[in-house]
Amino acid sequence: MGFLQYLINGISIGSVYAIIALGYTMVYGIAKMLNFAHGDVIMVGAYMSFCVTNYLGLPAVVGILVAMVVCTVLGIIIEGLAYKPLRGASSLAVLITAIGVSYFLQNAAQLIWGSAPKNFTSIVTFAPIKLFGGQLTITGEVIITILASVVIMVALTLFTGKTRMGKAMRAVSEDRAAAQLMGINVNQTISMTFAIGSALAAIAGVLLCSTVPTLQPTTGSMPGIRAFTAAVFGGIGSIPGAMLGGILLGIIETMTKAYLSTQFSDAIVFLVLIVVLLVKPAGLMGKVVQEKV
Amino acid sequence: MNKIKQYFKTHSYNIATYGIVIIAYVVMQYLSNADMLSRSVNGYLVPICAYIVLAVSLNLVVGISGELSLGHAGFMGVGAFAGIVTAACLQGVVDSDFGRLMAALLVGGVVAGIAGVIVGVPVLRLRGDYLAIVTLAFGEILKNIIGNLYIGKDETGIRVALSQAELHLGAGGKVILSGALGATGVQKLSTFFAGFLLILFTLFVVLNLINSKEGRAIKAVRDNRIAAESVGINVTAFRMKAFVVSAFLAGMAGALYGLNYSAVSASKFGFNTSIDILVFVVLGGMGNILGSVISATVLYVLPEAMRGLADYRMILYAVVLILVMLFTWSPKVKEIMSVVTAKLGGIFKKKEVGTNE
Amino acid sequence: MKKLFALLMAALMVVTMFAGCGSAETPATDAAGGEAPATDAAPTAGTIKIGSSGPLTNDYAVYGKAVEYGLTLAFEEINALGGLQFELRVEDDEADAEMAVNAYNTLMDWGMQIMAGPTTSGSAAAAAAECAADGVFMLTPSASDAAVITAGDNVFQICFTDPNQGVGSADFISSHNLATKVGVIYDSSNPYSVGIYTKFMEQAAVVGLEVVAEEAFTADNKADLSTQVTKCQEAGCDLVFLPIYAAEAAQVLTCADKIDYNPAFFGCDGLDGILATEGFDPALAEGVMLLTPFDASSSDPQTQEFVANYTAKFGLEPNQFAADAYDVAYAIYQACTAAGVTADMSAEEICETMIAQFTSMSFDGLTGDGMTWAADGAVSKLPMAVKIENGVYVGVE
Amino acid sequence: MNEYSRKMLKVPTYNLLREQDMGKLPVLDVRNLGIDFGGLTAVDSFNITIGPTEISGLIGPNGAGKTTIFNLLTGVYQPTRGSVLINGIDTKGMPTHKVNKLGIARTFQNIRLFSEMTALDNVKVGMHNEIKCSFVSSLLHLPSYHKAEKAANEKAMELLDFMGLADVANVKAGSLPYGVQRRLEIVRALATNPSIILLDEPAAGMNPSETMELMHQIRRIRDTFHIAIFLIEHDMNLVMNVCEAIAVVNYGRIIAKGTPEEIRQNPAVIEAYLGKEDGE
Repeated sequence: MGFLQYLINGISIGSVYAIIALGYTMVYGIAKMLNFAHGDVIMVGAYMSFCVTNYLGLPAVVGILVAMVVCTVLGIIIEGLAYKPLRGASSLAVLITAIGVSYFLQNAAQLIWGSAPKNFTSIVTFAPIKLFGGQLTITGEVIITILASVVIMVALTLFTGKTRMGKAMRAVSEDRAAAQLMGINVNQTISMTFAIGSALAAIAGVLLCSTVPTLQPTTGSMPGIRAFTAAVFGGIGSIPGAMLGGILLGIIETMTKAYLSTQFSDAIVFLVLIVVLLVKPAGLMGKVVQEKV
Repeated sequence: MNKIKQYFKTHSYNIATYGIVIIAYVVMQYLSNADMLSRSVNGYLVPICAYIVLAVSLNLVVGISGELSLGHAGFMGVGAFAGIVTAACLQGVVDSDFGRLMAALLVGGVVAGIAGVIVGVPVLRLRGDYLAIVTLAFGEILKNIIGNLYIGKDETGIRVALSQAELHLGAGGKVILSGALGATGVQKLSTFFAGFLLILFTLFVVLNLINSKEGRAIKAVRDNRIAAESVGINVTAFRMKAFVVSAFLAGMAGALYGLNYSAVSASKFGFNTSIDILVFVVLGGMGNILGSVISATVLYVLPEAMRGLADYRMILYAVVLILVMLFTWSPKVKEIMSVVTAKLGGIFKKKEVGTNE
Repeated sequence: MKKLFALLMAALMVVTMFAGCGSAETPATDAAGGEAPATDAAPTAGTIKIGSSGPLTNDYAVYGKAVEYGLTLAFEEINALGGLQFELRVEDDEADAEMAVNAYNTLMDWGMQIMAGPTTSGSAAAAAAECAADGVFMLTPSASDAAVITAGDNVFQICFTDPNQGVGSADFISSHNLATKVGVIYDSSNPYSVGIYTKFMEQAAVVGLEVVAEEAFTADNKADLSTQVTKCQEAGCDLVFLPIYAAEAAQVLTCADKIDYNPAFFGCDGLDGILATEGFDPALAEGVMLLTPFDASSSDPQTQEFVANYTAKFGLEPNQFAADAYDVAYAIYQACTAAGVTADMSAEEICETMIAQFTSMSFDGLTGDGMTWAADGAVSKLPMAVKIENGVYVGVE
Repeated sequence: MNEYSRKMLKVPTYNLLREQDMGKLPVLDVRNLGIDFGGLTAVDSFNITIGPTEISGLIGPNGAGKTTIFNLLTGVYQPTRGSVLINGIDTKGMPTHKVNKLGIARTFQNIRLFSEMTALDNVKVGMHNEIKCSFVSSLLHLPSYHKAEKAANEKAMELLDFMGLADVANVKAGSLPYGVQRRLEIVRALATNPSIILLDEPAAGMNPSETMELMHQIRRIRDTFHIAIFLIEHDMNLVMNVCEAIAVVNYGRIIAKGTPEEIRQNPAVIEAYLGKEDGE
């Protein structure tokens, strides 16, 4: 029974990683930048939802919607002010700017909401499912998070595959210059990507904090890095890869803690990641792009 | 004629780099001796030296070799603790503080260099963002291990364990490194002079490397891997050389850093510090060694100088960072700047862009 | 080249700033980057300068801020009494040794005479060595690691040391027969947590407690603690010892609740503040026991006044860190008054008299009555074990 | 043009003929070479032998697999079948840089210079394995380093001069005109001291007069350095005039081999390839 419970725990945190990784991978795939501020947008989303439900007493759904709207706007503003001027500059320059944005959001959050951790009230209200006479528990958060990440994954896949905007995104992702020649507005497409990525971040924030209730200005940063790791693990740029990478990372982390060592779980998890990348250098579902000679 | 001009040009950059460092040292040392520096400024000197060395060494990997490394602080940490343990062990063996410091720097460098080899063998088979994430992973692994490491010294020698209880120190034994708390009660050996020497050594190694056939090969691999292979360059070997030299220098900087404080903990050497060093490099210009020296100094002092802003300090630092990045990297700003410089160029002598940038 | 030019310009600015610092003969108060003193613009003659540092930004900011607020409140009250006047300045040290030394140096430039910090152990260990070398009296409110006070004779703590708490917890659990099988969940990346855990394990072996699960987490992976909780459940622990901070403890309690695991929980002073966490359901903490020197809901009038003033001023309930800091201020005040310290004394002179005072005096504060200090700087006060019942602390004997 | 060569290098006054290679070990010996990409056969049964001072051409329609063959010869791709012998040594399993050391150098269809480095440095990178100077020596800039660098500089300038590029030695490679970049790639390949160089469409993007000059230069390279040259080119004028032997490939297989005259008259070639470009 222990094993199954650990597996569920792993899937639980893994699906949170997955949902964050989806946002990471999408922005990376299209804008070709590592948006290290993504984790902090998540934090903002969680705070917004917290404020709406705890201070205004509105239902959780409203909280999520407000968080999505605020994060979308925030994403577009960040992209316009901090990333757009660097279009065409070295990707490393954009990376550093993203780190600057991350510092900014964390410190702004501390000024606005204070440094004291808040305890996030889970948006999931239905009772956990008990199996085997209560020996095995599947919480509502796990179910909701998995459902949400699957829905988002499918929606994103359909969006990029079927819609006009989605196709434009893929074109920009493949070859920015060629896309421009085909009459695609590259700037607008990238802004759109950030808008969607940030809206996803809001959902991820709410679900992250429903699973892990501690909410403080640095809440997003470590899960953000974990999720980035997960996205690379699955093959960065690949939408199903992010999903798979997130869940696997969660399971590996939990199993390491359960059966190997809690003290060295960070080291072991990252070691597994390295070994996987050595065997599959482009991640689990990434394609190795052979440079044409 | 052309040859001589070119010769002078490449070397003028190096001369300027050494020159600025030496002048800065002489000025600061003079002010310090004359008691004209505040305590805080005096306190910045050694860490600035360490960060300059870290930035220059990371620039070798990121700027010259063109690989994004997010785990540089890991090597710094390895060097710091190796150096602290060395210095503690030599206490009573080597009398001179300076001698112990130099030994610590050397051991710190060598141990970090070895770590660089261990990390480099698997890491350098990867490219781009995958390499970045694996260096990040190694940095975190090193941090996790050091954070759980206990090292003590008693009359039987050095003891290493994974918990305080397993250390079993004999009578008169002394704990040097104590897990999460790190090393405490470290004898402070680092001096500004030693830091200055380390910078000179680093510049000497890195600038010489860049200008030698090895450096050309490393840059060739960065510019075009396939072409470099086609002219007989062993790509992995040269990425490795750059990586290990960089780790070695980072280890020395770590030892200098570690021996400047009486308490050092493993949590310092994580992702955030790696990112800080990366910021120095990118802001100073990729492959621009002098740029790294200057940006490390400026960016170290900036948040300290902003202490008066109290709660608004870090948020303003973030804003400054973003603005400086936009200003120095934005293609539009570059365009405007090039127009301005072109106009200025009419007034002054026309300048060509240096080859080292 | 352009970039270099821009950087050089910036460097020049910084150098100019330094020159400003350097030329000012007196320790720079307002030269360093246009810095303004923390309190009044024109420091009144005859104030004793108290410095402190703590993490005012990033992960541990909540503790640094609590210390800052506690000190601020206390010194405002003390200054209002009209006797000795104090001036307080708190610097950010990001809970990092390097930054703690920078903060310390900045405070020394400002003219600090007594150090009432730092907040966290790593920072305090670095700053303590500086204090010892310079002969500046240091009294830390909350840096509880045993290594902190070994730096020198002039370094004192007002909080329990971590080993004391570890030993005290094991003794308490054993003497009250609270458990047959004990599990521990601790933060292996945090010196405070590791310090208590290590001593607890030693003492548990001495008093014969059976520890069946020792589960660690780190600051990097604390997002998910469910596995550690499940492991304690699997191991059949009927008591889980939590030498960790409130935020993580809240996570542990939530996880345990979700899987219907109801052991006894026992924590240390880091757990204090859990009830004050915004949005936390106190029902989850029902029955949790902790060793704490401070109880915000206590009926003690002094505590009530402190809580009321603190809440009014800063808009949140004080935790143990704030109370410790508040005590630090009053202990310093008491010692200064008793020894007749004046503002024109040098830090070294003050240090000598303070050492003499602290090793001989007895102090009554929010976090304990009749506190005394040993020559090594450790405080002696009684730990108070409390149990959370209906959202308030209830004393346990 | 000849003054460069007179100053620096001995130019043989006679023209080397293929007959002189008779009885010598071929510099390049390719046997039954083939590669599949995921079930698709890109190259199959490719055989060719090139003597030490031979100039050979490889022609064929677009997509015939010519560049793939070059990639196989230089070790960029590992062949699925067959073997490549350079100066008698089998390259099986060798990485590109080791294959290069056996004596084969190349240029690229889409120019691959080290664009951030000067022309001179590009050539010096090419000379990398020729510069004898230890790692420690170059780190510490010992006297042996200075000596080796000086020698390398002189040799590199000679090579640049040979192709008429001495004037642009200190210009960043990326900012050179297209035709110059092509020639610089040839110089860089020559700098590795090869016994055969592979030129992938050396005349692409050149105007007729530049092409004319290139033809002279190709012959001069062979005559000066006594090396074999194997080139891919679409410009039939160049191929027919410069090459002593030509192989024609289509769909990854050789469809004809012979002297320019034989190729010109081969009906299979005319049908597959030359038919369209009869006007040449």
